[in-house]
Amino acid sequence: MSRMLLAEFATGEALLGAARQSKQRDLRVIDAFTPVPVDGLAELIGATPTRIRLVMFIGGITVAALFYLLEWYSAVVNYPVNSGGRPLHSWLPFILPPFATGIFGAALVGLISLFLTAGLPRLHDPLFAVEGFERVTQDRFVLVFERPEAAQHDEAARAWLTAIGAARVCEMKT
Amino acid sequence: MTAAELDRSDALRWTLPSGRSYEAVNRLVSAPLIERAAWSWRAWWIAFAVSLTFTVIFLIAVAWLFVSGIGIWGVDSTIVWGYAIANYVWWIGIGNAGTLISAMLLLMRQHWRASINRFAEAMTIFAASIAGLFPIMHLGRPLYFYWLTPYPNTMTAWPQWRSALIWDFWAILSYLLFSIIFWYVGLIPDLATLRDRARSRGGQRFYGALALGWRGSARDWHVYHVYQLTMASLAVPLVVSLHSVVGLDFAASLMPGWQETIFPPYFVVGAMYSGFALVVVLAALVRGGFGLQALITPAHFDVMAKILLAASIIMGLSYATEWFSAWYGGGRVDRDLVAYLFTGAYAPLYYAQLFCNVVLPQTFWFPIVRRSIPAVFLIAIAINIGMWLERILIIWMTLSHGFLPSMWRLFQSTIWDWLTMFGSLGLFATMYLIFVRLVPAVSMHEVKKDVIDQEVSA
Amino acid sequence: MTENLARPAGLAATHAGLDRRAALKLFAGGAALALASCSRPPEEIVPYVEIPEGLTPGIPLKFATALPLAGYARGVLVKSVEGRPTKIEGNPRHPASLGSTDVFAEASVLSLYDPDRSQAVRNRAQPVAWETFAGVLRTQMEQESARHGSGLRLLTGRITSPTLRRQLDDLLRAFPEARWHRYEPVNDDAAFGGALQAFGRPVVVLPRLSDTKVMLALDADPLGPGPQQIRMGRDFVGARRAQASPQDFLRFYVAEPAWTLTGANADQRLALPPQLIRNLALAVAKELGANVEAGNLPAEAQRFAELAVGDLKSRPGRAAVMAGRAQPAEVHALCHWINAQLKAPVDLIDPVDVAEPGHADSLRTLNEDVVAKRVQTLIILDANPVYDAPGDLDVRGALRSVPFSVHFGHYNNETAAMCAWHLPLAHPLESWSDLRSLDGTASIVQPLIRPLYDTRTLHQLLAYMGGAASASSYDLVRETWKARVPGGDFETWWRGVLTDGVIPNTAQQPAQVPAPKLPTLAPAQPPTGFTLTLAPDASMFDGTFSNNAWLQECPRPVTRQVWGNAAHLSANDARRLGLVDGDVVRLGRGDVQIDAPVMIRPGQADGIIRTTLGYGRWQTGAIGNQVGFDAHRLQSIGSPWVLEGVSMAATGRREEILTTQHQYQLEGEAHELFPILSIAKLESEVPRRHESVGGPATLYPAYPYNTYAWSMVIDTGACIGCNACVVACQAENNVPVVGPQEIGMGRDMHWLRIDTYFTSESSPPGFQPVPCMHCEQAPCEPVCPVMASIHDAEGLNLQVYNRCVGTRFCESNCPYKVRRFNFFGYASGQEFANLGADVVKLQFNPDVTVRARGVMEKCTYCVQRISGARRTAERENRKIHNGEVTTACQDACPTRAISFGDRNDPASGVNTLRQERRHYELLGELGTRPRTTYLARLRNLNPALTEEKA
Amino acid sequence: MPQIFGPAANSVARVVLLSILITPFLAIALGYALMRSQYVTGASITRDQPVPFSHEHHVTGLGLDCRYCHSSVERSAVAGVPPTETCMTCHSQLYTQAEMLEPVRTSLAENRPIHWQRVNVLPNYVYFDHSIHIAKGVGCTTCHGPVGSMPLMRQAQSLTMGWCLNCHRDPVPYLRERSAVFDPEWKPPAQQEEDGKKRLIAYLIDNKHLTDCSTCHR
Repeated sequence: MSRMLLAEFATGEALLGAARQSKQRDLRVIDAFTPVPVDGLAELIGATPTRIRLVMFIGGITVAALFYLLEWYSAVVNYPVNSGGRPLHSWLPFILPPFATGIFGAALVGLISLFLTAGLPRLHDPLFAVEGFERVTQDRFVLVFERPEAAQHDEAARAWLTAIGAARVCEMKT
Repeated sequence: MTAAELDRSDALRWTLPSGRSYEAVNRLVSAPLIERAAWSWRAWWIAFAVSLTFTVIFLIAVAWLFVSGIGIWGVDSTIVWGYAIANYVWWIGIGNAGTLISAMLLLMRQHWRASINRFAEAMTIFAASIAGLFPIMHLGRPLYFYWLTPYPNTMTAWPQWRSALIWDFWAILSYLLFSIIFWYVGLIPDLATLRDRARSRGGQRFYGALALGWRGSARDWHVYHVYQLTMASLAVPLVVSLHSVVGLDFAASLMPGWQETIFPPYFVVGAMYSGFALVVVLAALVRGGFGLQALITPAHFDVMAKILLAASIIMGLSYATEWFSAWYGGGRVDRDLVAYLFTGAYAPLYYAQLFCNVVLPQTFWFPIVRRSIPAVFLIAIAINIGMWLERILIIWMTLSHGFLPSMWRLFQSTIWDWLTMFGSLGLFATMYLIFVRLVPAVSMHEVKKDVIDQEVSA
Repeated sequence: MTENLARPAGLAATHAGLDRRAALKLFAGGAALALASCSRPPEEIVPYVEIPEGLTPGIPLKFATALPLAGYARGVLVKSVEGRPTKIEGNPRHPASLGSTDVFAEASVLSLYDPDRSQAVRNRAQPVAWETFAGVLRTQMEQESARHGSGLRLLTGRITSPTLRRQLDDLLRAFPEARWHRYEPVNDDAAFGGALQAFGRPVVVLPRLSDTKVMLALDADPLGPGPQQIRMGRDFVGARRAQASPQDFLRFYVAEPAWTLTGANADQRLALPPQLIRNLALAVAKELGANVEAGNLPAEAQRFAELAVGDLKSRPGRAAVMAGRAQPAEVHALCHWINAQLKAPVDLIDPVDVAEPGHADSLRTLNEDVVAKRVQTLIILDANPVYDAPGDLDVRGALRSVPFSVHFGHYNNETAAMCAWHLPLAHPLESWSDLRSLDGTASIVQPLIRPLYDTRTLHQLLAYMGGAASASSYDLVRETWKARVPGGDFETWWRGVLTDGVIPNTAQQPAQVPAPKLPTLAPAQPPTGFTLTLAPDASMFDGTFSNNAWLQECPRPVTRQVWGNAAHLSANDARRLGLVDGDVVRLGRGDVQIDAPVMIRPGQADGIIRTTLGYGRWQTGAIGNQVGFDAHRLQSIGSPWVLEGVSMAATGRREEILTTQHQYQLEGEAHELFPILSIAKLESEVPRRHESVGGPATLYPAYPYNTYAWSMVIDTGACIGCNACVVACQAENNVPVVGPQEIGMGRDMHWLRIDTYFTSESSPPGFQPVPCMHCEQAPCEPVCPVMASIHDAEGLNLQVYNRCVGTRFCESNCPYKVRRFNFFGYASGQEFANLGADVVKLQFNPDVTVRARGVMEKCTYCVQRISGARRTAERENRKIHNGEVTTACQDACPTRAISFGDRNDPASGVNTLRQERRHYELLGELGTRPRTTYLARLRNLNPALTEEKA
Repeated sequence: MPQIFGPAANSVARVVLLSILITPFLAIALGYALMRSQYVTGASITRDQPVPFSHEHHVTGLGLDCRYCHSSVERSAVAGVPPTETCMTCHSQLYTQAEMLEPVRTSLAENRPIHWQRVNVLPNYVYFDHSIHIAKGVGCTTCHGPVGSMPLMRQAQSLTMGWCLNCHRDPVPYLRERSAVFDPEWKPPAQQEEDGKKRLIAYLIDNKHLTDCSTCHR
């Protein structure tokens, strides 16, 4: 069973600094929770680069293609009719609906993958039970380390964190 | 100065000192929603009562329409389109601006966007959904609006994909759903904030459920940020295509005054124009109503007024182009129509339109006007009226004065035309009031990120 | 004897009764369409018990009969669907129809189903049984026979029915001192008077227009509404063939105070007050060597006279003049003299109508008798003097003083209200009778449907009055003709005349007349003050048709006014008095005062107020009551058509004048919409056109139309603007009536409209009938989101009602604006006035869907007829023959201005017409490739005059 | 600070989001299923009639030709439901006292028509013509089903527009030689494909026009 150290900072910079320096002292950062996105933090804590753009692109193209296919099938194959002497396969006007729907498709696929990667919905989460965790959505920046096994290392870590300006350091079991 | 420093100095313009801290932003925005004691909703209830009355009027008008038929409106054998289409174009135009603003400005890294994008996007969603109602009400047999969709049926009948109305249908549907997603995703972190600030159990559960358990993990923020940017870059072409399609409703015909290549772009600008005007109005109201002077500053109005000014010039240019191409093209009907614009039965309205849309906004050349919130507020309202006149006149002028003189007729508005139009305004107001009552009208996390961060680090 | 009247109007049990199934289908129509789903409401099949012989369910029958207009017959063929007459068409064999119809004939089928028709005998407005009346009448007649009928008076309209005449003669023989009076509001008194002066005997003038090269009409309206219209129209156009050389092309001179259809179709038209028209006639006569004093004329009129006379003289035997009913007898006599000098191509025949005394005198003497209390029994047969007698005759008061008065008519109308008794009269389509046309040709009138109500015919009443033994109209009519048939087998003859619709050798032979005497006629002084000129209305005629919704909503020729009449003023007078369209003025003559809305008519003579009869009915029905104002009251028994010294004063009130067209004047380049060519320059100046003008080039691959390619060509040169096509279309296609309020909102439903354009202030207008163009590249189709508006394989532009959701995109994108939208359920639950009554629905054409609220509709080229012809042809495994499909408008057109056919068939008429020089496409430059195209209007101006213009 | 939601809430939330995604599609599928159902189309529904007339008995049993009663089927749009007199041609001799024929006798006696329940109902905006189908070699049973084996008449087919179009798009499988049109037992022979194609030509069937709206809607 693993234990975690939560260090709470007042600003993004402070947290960013702590995360950087933690590399030297072999403390492993698990995650960070912030009220606003902090540039560069994700890379620092070793988040894998996201492929959400690619997913959205593929999703969008697929939806658009399917829609165009539907248009073509209905107007050329299933029930061809002469509408004002226009060609059965009037590709130009046929483009517009797939365009709009395609973009929506991309958005929807993106939303789904966002939820999946971010693990939403997550109404219940152990972290919510942590004292003061509610402030990460307001004005506090929390850095989460893996707590060292050895007691003295743990002490050192806590001391160091307080030293570099952590407002609060606490631990938590999972 | 480096780019960062520039950013910083720019950022400072968008808040007053009283709002320059995380907690200040949280408090300013969330207090009305979750701190019962600290906030009185009296004014809100009064406004709500009024808007609700108009909504009821709207519902009555629609009910009567469905009972007795399109004939209760002023439409006739020649001018078969009327208020419904004009209202539709007007509302969808307004519906464009919100997403356009927040998306374009996001891509252009405009810090001031943060203070206005939330309620602008809300405006978009409500306006677009109201716009969506009008084409259906406008149908002779509204019951069968679903025949515009390719649903499986025993008649093996399909929609007719060449019709601009079909393009509309899909453009609006896609755009509406897209905007809802865009808006909601933008809300999630703020909902989490409210969840965590809420004292009442009900508040916690309500916002907790909507926040879907957002924790603000750095990993999530990363994906979230990328997604928002991608959405923004998708939103821009979508918005442009949407109102181009609306423009095509007219441009894809062969009627004089409609069949003009300039229509799509000119409709897009017109949309942004009227939309921005309404954003200004709402900004003033939200600012006053929720005491957000610290976050929505005269600087915001100044910059928005500049955009309105630019748009008004483009509108003027578009009008001029119409007249020129008609004269230059030299077609009988086109020339007759332009003459009719200025001398025909609707000429007074046309002059009013030109004044509101082109002449009046020129006062924005003067900083004094731009920085006076009342002035900007009033001119914005005038612009919205002018834009509505433009919509209705596009329909009336062309249809009243078509190819064959024998069928020239005049539109005769009925009481139901007016009730439906003002009713729709009431419906909008109602939805908007409910929105500001339940969710933060200003995006807290974006203000914190784009504005406060800059200053704190300054 | 009582049984005779007690038995319903005669109908030998043939094709009678109406099929409930068809009716059901129709009633359900609107509703079912409204919920255009697949769900099936339970429906009943109600077959016959015994199937009537000759009838196959689902196959319509056609019967020949005749319909009266002002007493004269127009032969018609009536389409009957399972016992319901649904459509009236012309009878090609009948000289007054020639296979065509007029608005009145077309609309009479609606009158048959008019819910306001009188349905019961009334005594002082109380419904009573026929038997009761029969009893009372019997005692009354016994009293009369005691005094040889000295107290008995009959009042009728114009009677041409041989059977009625026979019955009347018998009656007058039985009651020697009884008198028969006639009053037809639109009568020929002046013409007969003129004939008397000229020849010493009454004759009817029948101009042979087809042989005429130059015609001068003096306030005459041969092309206007009336029993002569179809025949005159056909001959008029026949004499103006584009193929003919300009010399053989009829040139028509018209002098008239206000626009008539004749003036509108003239080559050379002069607006002149009626008094000066007399002087014009004198001037013409003088030029032709008459020893008369020509009164003074305005310079313009003088010039007109010279030109006309020049032309007349130059074509001996081919030139003629004619005078109108508004001109005094002397002018008619003078015209006879002139025609004699010109050896004019006119036939003079003995009148079918009784000539002496004139209708006016006949009514006047009746009035005197009544006032002198010489009348105990007054029987009014199908006449309405209370409404349509001249205002200076107090008929109302007179009627009150008659002890026993009976009104027998179709409606419980103004006269009925003044009589002690009212009897419901059977509609001509319900009864047996016979009629004669203007030229004397007789036809049998046969019933198409068993009487809808408990009505009787005139024959039955007269028979009963004459004390005849029980007889049905059927027997009475056969009696008449049994006596006249020259031996042979009567039954065969009878069946023959029934199927032909005409009785051979009944036309009047030309009368042998002496050389006409030159009448003594003093020139008139130019009138002072306003002169009111009246005319029968193009839709209401003399008021007979005022409860007919189709006619009320049928745009009047030239003015395009509907649902009302107006006081027409010249532009100058209006300017002088500061009046604009819709201002209400008070017209006064003696103690009669009438308020009328003003309508300004450019090209009307100054000092003239023109209005039409037939409006202001106060007791006819839900449709006709209180529409317009009653001009009869201004009439004088002495001079019914021209009234001098009429006062006019603005009231300050306004009243909207309802028209379906607001812009008549074509300005600038708009002239290209309605080209008018000069016959003289046709060959030299107009290049030969080639098939399909086509418009701009297109990128789209052409659709192949290799089976049939239906198309229509409309000759605007032949269109005289009579509206027959408009009403025919309405009858054929179940086109609903919207009513005045809706018209006021700018809504109408006519699938076919006759656009009327003036190209200059005074020169005659032109008529451009506009149905759907059936464009090959139809703008309405790509914009329809649900494929309700699409093309079929034969090039028809279809409107699929049950698919339409009502976006109205099609109409907004239609450059011709020919589509019509059901803003309300005009035919499906929200009908105007009483048009929703079930009995009205019986008229519906079962082959055409009744459109629901909220759907678009438009001209279909009568697709139901095309389909019918196709199915007939394909059952016989053949193609559709050339000319096998005709549209309703085409059938109705008196001048054959509309041609329809298969463009792929080299032999078809449309093909040859599309090669003509005059051929053009309306708005062809838009590239819509219309299937409906036009031939330009032709004008044959006097060369002298054109040179002056140049 | 305590948890707002219990652990179960996560699954609940997921289900909710998922259903928002799929409900629209379910609704459409359901609607389509309903439109095709007998409940809407009325296919194979038997209505009870004033007289329990058995086609099985008259057609298969007695071998009466369709046209004996439906006399106008070759000439008119409507096949024609026989007038009472037609029934009585036989039934004035046969089953003269039969209880079930009482309505027929009264109809004739009182000259009041029999009110049958329509079995094959088409909407009023559909213009179906029997005669032309007969002329083009489309047999009665193709649309009316095995009438010869129906004790009581029922609607054999769905009569939806889609169903009509099946044949109007490709009539070949249904075209019979004209002599077999009224054959209640007709089954498509093995070489129907070739025969049908031949007849398409022979009967001058313009299948380009067959799918035009104007063919059935006017």
